[in-house]
Amino acid sequence: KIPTKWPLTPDEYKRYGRQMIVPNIGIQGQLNLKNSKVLIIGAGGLGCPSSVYLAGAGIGTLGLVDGDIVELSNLHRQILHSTSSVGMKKVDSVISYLKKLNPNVRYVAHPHHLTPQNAAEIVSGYDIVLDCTDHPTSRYLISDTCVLLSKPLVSASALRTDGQLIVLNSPPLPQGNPEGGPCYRCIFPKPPPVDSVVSCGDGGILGPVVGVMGVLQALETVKYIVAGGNSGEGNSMLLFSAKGTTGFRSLKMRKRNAKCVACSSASELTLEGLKEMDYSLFCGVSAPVSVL
Amino acid sequence: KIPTKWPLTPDEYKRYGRQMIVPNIGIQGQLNLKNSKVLIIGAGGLGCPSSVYLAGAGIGTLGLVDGDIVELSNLHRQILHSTSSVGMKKVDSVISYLKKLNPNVRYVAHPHHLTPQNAAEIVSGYDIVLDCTDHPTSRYLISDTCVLLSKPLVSASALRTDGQLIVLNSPPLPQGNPEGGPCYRCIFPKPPPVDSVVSCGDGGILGPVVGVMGVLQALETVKYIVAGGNSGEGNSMLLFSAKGTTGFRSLKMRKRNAKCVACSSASELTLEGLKEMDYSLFCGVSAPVSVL
Amino acid sequence: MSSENTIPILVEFTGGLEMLFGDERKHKLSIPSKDEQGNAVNIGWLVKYLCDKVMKDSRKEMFVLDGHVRPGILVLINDADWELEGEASYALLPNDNILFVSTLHGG
Amino acid sequence: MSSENTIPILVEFTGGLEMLFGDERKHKLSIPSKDEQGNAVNIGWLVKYLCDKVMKDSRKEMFVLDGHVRPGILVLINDADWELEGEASYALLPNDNILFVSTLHGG
Ligand SMILES: [Zn+2]
Ligand SMILES: [Zn+2]
Repeated sequence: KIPTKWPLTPDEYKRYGRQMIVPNIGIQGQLNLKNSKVLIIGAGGLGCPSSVYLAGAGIGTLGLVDGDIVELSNLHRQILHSTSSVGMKKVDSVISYLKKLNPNVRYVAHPHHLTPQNAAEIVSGYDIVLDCTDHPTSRYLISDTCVLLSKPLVSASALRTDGQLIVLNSPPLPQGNPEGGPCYRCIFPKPPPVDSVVSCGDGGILGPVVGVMGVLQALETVKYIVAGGNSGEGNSMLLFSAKGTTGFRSLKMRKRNAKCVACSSASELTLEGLKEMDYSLFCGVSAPVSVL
Repeated sequence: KIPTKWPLTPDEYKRYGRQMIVPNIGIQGQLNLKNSKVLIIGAGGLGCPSSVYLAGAGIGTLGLVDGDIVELSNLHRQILHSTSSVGMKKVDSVISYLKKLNPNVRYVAHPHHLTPQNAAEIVSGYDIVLDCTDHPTSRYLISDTCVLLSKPLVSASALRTDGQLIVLNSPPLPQGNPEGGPCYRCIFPKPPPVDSVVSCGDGGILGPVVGVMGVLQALETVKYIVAGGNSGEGNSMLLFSAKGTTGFRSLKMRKRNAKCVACSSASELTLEGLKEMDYSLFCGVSAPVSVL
Repeated sequence: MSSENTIPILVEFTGGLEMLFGDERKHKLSIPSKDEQGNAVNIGWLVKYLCDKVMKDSRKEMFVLDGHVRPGILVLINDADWELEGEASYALLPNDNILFVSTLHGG
Repeated sequence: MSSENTIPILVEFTGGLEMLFGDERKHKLSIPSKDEQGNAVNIGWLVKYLCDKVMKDSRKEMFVLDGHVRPGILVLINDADWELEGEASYALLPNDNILFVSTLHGG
């Protein structure tokens, strides 16, 4: 029914018109978004705001990974769950909301925790990944998987009144190519001591602080997709603090580490080997796989 | 049923626990939030993210002012409306969502545009105001009203890939007190030429850009309420740009203008006079009152 | 570029104002240190200079009205409101950063 | 405070690390320009100095492990990753800004 010279439906022109007229987006940018597949790992304080803005923007396929269920203590910051969703799987709760906002997106629920065994299979179906998780074990696993599968990774974290954001493995060049962007292990070769790892559950978190970081993840993802890949401006980390005067600070980060055990030419990491990795042991935690 | 020595219900401890353990919040901060009345003017691209994080945080009373109805072209950025809400009043759509997230908040719908005639009556019922509107006429009206009623004003705006945020009239001291924070007219004594005013409808807007600004409005509001008023760190304006490298910049702004027609000792503005003001004429637009 | 008779400054435009200046946000300029009367150049002089020499758009009134920066544009001197620094009469110093911000109204 | 034998620097802590240093984010310090061997002081020296003289918390291992900044802390020299500047061997210059960032994991 739609003439082929119109690449979008009339409804899509109406729905996305206000973003398509932004300079450097246009029809091509919108088509890039429509043709993209984005995976969000973690449907909590970061996953809620990032997924809702990506769904609104008209991503083609949006996958969500999380094995947790909604708890009352989540609701002050995980703003897509409703009070009646307490006890539901988080991914189901989020997707049921997103469908109402924008039914044009294809939503894929992965209602399990990410593990070394399932990570490559899940991530391989997507073009770009958002790390919205809560623990170093998952952050190393996600980064390693993205390196092995050449996927860019938009990573954010938050605690109390602070937030951090970095786009990793961008451009997502193969292992051993020094022109690729650094991975999580380039920046953090060794895991932090267990005592220094504080979760939002233990340390507390202000809702709008993690909210800002999640929305910024969506923004970096949209920019990456619209530009058709990394714009090559160099690696930076964004720090945010709501303590005292609200402030942001941009830091210039290193390139790929020539000795990185994941992304360098010295790396022995393979998709086969990934399945045998023990991230809990590596991070020194005796926690079960479900923390991932 | 609840022992009086517990100022919050067991459910409230569970719901807000993760934010109450953040340093400087605590029970007192949570009680400040519960006892506060916040007015959000505009239920669009800024009003959606700011209202959802304020509702999540446990504000006591949340009022929403907007006379518009939901359109399909809103949905890419106004993330609390659903596709089936197209045609509904925006305030009703937003409040029906917020009730599901947090039923403990008292929501007040003001499903009309703000006008010089109704502004003082509406604003006087609240402690702090968020300007989430879309036009200079409403921005001057809201600022004048806040000056006359001594309410702090958290003002944000966004267009294309840029955003701006400033907390005005903070501390909200009476007209003529030079220690009060500047008002919108202190910063912008004269309205911009009509040709230079571009709305999101005409200029376009990226969803996560206006989203970040709205979440930051919620954050500034929470900080203000938790601290029991302005922390007195001086007036700054936050600029945000998503063009090229995503960046924030903090600018040091002037104090109250000693000749300001609204907040200075020279001001002749009164609550009676406000009702006779013609903001459309002042801004040089021939638009009807409904643009407000 | 720099000599005893010129000073280097960085001029920036944001909030859409950059569209009037070739869509470039940052302009590194080398400007004369003195005006035609031999006075140190100030922001008022710079605004006229930008309008005459740097602006690419013909709609001068989108930047300057009646000889002043038009209403709705904030001027920042080294990230501080120019009202704190003497406004148009502020004398430019080497490496000053002058930022022009067009106010946004959208939401 | 400053003299020929001392240099002024600004040390900052964020990401929760400030809690180990009296809950102060910014520390303006005046440090000796030479160490005991007469060499220019570097970041390695500074880390030990912070641990010995500035840190208020007794849990030294939350900042230094095995003589190095503990894993999970980023060191920034004038807002650039210290890996770009020579890491612990970077010799401090007057007015340098040294930022220690504890990585966050929450979401
Ligand atoms: Zn690496
Ligand atoms: Zn004023």
